[in-house]
Amino acid sequence: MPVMNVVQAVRQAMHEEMKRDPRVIILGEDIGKRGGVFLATEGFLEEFGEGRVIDAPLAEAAIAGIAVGAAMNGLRPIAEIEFTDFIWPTVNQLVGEAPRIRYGTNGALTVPMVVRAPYGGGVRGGLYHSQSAEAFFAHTPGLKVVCPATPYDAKGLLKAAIRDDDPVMFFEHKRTYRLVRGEVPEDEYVIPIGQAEVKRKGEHITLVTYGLMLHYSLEAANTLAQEGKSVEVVDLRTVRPLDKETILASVTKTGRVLIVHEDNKTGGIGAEVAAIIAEEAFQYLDAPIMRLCGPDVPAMPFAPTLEAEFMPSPQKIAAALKKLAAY
Amino acid sequence: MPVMNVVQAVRQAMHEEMKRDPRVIILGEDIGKRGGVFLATEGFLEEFGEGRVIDAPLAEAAIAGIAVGAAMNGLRPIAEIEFTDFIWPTVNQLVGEAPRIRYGTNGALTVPMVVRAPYGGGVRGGLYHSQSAEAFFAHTPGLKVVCPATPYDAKGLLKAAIRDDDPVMFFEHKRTYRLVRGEVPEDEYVIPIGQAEVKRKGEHITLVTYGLMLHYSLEAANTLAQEGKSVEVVDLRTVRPLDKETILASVTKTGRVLIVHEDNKTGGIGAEVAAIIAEEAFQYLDAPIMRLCGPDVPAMPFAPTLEAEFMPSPQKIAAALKKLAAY
Amino acid sequence: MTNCNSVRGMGLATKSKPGIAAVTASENRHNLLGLTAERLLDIYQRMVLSRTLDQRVWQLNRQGKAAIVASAQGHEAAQVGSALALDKDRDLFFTYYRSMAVCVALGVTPTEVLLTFMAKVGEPFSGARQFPLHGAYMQHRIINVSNVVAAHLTKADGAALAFKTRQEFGVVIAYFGDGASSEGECHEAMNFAGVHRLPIIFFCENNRYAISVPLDKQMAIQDVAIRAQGYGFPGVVVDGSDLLAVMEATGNAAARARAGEGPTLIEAKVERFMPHTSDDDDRRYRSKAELEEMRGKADPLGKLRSYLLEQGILTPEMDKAYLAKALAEVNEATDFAEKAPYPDTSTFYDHLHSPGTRGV
Amino acid sequence: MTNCNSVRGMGLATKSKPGIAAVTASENRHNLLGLTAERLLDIYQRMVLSRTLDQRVWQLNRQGKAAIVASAQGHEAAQVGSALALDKDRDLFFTYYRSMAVCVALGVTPTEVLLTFMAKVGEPFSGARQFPLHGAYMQHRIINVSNVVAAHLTKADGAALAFKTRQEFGVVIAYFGDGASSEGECHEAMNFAGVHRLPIIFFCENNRYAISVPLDKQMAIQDVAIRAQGYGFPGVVVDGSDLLAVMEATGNAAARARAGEGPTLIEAKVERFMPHTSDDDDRRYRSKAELEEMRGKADPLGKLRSYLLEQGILTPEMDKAYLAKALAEVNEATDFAEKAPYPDTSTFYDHLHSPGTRGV
Ligand SMILES: Cc1ncc(C[n+]2csc(CCOP(=O)(O)OP(=O)(O)O)c2C)c(N)n1
Ligand SMILES: Cc1ncc(C[n+]2csc(CCOP(=O)(O)OP(=O)(O)O)c2C)c(N)n1
Ligand SMILES: [Mg+2]
Ligand SMILES: [Mg+2]
Repeated sequence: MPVMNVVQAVRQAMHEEMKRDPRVIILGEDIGKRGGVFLATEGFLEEFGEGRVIDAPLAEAAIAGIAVGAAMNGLRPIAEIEFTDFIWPTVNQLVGEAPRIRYGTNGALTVPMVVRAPYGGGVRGGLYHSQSAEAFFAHTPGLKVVCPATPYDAKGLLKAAIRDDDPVMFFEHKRTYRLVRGEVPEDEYVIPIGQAEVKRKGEHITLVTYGLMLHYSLEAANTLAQEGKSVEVVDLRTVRPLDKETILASVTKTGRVLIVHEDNKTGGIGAEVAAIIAEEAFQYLDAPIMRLCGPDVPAMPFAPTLEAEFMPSPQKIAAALKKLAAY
Repeated sequence: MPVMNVVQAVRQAMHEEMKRDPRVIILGEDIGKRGGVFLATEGFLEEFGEGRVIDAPLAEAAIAGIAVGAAMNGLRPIAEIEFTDFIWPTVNQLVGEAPRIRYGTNGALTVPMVVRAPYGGGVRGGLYHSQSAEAFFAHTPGLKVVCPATPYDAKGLLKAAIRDDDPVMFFEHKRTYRLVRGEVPEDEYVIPIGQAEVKRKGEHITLVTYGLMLHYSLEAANTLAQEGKSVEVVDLRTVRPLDKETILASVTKTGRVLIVHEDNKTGGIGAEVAAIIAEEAFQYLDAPIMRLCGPDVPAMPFAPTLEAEFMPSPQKIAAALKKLAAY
Repeated sequence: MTNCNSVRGMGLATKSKPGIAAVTASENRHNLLGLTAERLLDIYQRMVLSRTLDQRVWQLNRQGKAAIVASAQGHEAAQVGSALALDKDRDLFFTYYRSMAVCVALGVTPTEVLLTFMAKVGEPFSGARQFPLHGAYMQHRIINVSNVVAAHLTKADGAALAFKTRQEFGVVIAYFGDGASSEGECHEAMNFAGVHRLPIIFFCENNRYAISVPLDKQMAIQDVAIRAQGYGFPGVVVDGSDLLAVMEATGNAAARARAGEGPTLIEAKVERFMPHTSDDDDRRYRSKAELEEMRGKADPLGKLRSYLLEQGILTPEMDKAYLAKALAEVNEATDFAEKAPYPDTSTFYDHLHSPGTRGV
Repeated sequence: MTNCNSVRGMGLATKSKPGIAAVTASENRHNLLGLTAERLLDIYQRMVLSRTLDQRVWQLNRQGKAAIVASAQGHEAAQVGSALALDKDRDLFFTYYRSMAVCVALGVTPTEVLLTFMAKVGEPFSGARQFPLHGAYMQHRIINVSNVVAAHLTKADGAALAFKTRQEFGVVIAYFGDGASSEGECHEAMNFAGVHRLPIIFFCENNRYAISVPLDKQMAIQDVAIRAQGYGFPGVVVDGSDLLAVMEATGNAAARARAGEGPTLIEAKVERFMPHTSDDDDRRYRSKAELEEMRGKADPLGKLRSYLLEQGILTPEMDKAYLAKALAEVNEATDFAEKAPYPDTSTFYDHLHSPGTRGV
């Protein structure tokens, strides 16, 4: 099987879908000649032409709103937001409008569109090239929110997102783009939105995570294994809708939960996961539900020392797991 | 003591602060001659003049951004967003910018501003005059988010917000504006941001809530009292920062928790409250942490039948309390 | 073709496109536009119907039967004229909350209109989930998905882009007020439309107020139309109380759009006869004198009526009959709508997601 | 005063304000602006220093010592000229990521600049929490709180409003690129500034690219300045590689603002000599020929040097000495910055909230 990194998998997914379906168009900043700042659309302009690969003016609200309108009128747009830190101007369209259209028109109109946005830190991005935004969108009924961690998942989920008849937010962790490599089958496949995956089986502790933190969590699980504690690592993959069944099945088995994410702790995805468990698997719990998350500061500082202070690491995760195991 | 409703209390707080501090200005749509669509600024234009009471063009991002800039340069602006449903264009300034300025300038600049926004449903507002947005802002480090429920709290907290040196989001439930009346002392007082209040003492169940739902919860607690169950009702008042001490003290005592809010359930304030309890008071819990919240549909429909289906009511709350008591 | 029409203020002289605002009443005006007397009478009746219906919803509101009304009274010529200058079978109409007359012009029936105002079963826009006339009525190609001012303009771009991508010859018209022109998304939408020469008409109904905020607190210019220069397409000012002027301007813009020449910004100067909505009290911010003068001066119905009478197309008797007919229709619709039930709560979770979505 | 200057394209002829772009090289140009030879040499040296420093940060970036660089090379005359036409003690400078030459002009030292690029202790803008030159350096009245394009423009309005409210005579200048002009907030900021006649200068450094997106994909017009007409204040196009032209235009705008006459939009036509940032590869979207031609044609340093030589103000020897001095300063700064430590993690939670805040 071919081995590739996450950004290559993302590119391949879009490429295949654009070839498959002429309704798919892409719009965003620098996606044309430049091929995207991360080269996710390299060569697309030449292959698919200016009509389908649209270098947009620097106006995120418009990128989102135009995608919504095009989706309402029969296209399947992929809107690229250059960095998640610049996604805030789209909130009017992506929280206020798109997710309410199917419901608010009683099904007369649908909004089959995808918003791709590179997010996350550990890349010396400072306060404004490191932010996470998935929790904001995950609070919004009518939206689907995907945060893949591996090339395989990125490709299969992005294809599902493009084929979905609802708006899908697709957050790609920038640090996984080139760092994380993996096998991606040549044969066509699609991964359903809304399914978590147990990335490592275990008995003693359930670790729920997604995105870059999956990789750090797997490392930490290895550390724990050396100490005789087996950690089950659940990769949410989709953070809305959450796959309650998979989460609860694991917790029911282990009775202990650590939730790990890079996004700020308060009101993050971990809060909802914890609340679901505390509501629906209470009787199986042997220990408090723990969260290890990005601290509550406004994204991570630029200086390497301060950035490291922000980022959850395999070491910090392993320490939290040990604490939980010892409870 | 004078008795007044919530919008009168809000008006009085602003009035007193504008008289006290010449740096306080207000800007927003229709706040001038019109006195605001809810009359919260009635008479202000005449009293304080056009320089301090600014009828803004219909542009929420600017209302927010101008307030941020004015705050950075020595004023203490109150920005009014006419309805919370129209707050989304401000997110770039209020999530992306304002909360990061103190931290991102290493304390060189501060942003002492308040954003007031009427929110919530049960007023036949349909999908676009009923929304709640507090959870979005409460996920943002650097912001303070206040949701008062009574005239007394509204006045004391708004005065604190205006005097605060950080950006404060101040959400006023529209249905409480004229419905909820209460005593408001004539003497000056301020309620610190970040303090919850036990609005009713009880032994068996802790009910955590805020906003309009406080009143419905107190009604439901009365119902339960008739059946011999005493419910302690905690009014969060501030949803960021959360008053952990008050929440945990109550839960430690009762061992049972119901969280009630009108906002959509998934990823709402209730998720964070549940997560905190599940992490920090696990050993005191006798039952699953329950949430009764607005359902996960995109705000409430216009038709009265469908609106009622959305809104938590005293009856629905009482039913949930009974279920929890019986666990 | 020059890109700058009807620029007023800014130290430059007022200019009107020949044939539009500059045309004075003459027996040839409608013929010049290719409109027959019959067609004109039909249009007039739609305006009468819209006005009658509009007055009725205010009554229903005052009786507590309609929760809220935003009125098209004073805007009828702008709305009906622009809508009927387009192709109802292939164009798309992005309306806003004040667009009742657009809806009536396009064929939404009085019963349907009143069902939306009463939030009753059979309401064709949103299943009674939204404010009156909000949602989408695709049979009439009307889209009005939210109350958020100006949030439809980028969507209208997107819809126009889809037409262009598929090489269909549909035109999109997006209706909005003077207030909406202050929103950032309005700028972004016009800029993108200019760059991509989208088949779109930005139709601004400038009634000089955003709720209570008067024009001089909204912008430091007289005419929104001047902004079109900053986007590289024509901006046209038209007397929005003059049906024929509006039809000509819109027809020209549509032809331009269909020919691939790109967008037009049409600014129709109109008056808002009623308070902003039934929740508003305009006496707080408009003087009695202003209100009276405005109603007298710029009544689009009165103007068209005079024209039709002058031209001998309409007689006072016909006019009375039209009004009676409209009233009868509206009465019947009222009875029907009053009796209709509210939607059943079983519909509450319908159309939340595409079928097959796992979870919420 | 007319509100519409230097409008080009749109079928209208190019117009320049007398005394600005229209002035040709003559021995009187700087005297006409009230600038002495000494002052001009001082300004020239600041430009030399900025260029030298800019080149150094690229080297440091390529050595892995500076994480990212956005270059002011090509923009120096626009930046230095505009900054020095204002009052550094009472005006406010809202810069953006490309504003290194503004900072140097205002007196930020090479050491301070390099500390920001290396994220070291002593960095005066953000405590090394932000990208280079981001944050605020209030001693020099420089504010650049985020990387979000155009998000500072409404804040600049707010700061200007505060000046106006307190009846101080401060002027705010807000720097931004052609790309930023497409953002909705740019429109909202200009519109509000026009309505309230704020003491503000919108200073657009138009280098024809937003990263890789060329002007014709950003807007259907030639000059951003034309948009000022839609906001009721003057728009001025100026040759941004011509220091004196920039100083005059900015001086005029500042005088206007200080006199309570409101905003001006200045569009400085410049060239971006380097890739967008050190993370960019401009060969992907600009031809070699374009890059070479541009560098030869529009070098602000070269132009000022020629003028000074022509005028006999500068000699080649002096010029060499200036460059050597700049290099020495930059070398010293480099040594210092390289040796400086990274911030201690104990600073991580500082300045999160006002003192006394309960919880987070
Ligand atoms: C984004 C947004 N902000 C505020 C409102 C509240 N509001 C509803 S209509 C209106 C005024 C709109 O004025 P204009 O665009 O001129 O349209 P008109 O009502 O005059 O036809 C306002 C402020 C809203 N619906 N959406
Ligand atoms: C809101 C936002 N969107 C996107 C970006 C990514 N980005 C950084 S600079 C830039 C181009 C800006 O171009 P321009 O305004 O012309 O300034 P220039 O770099 O040419 O000086 C883009 C798209 C950003 N920083 N902020
Ligand atoms: Mg209006
Ligand atoms: Mg540029």
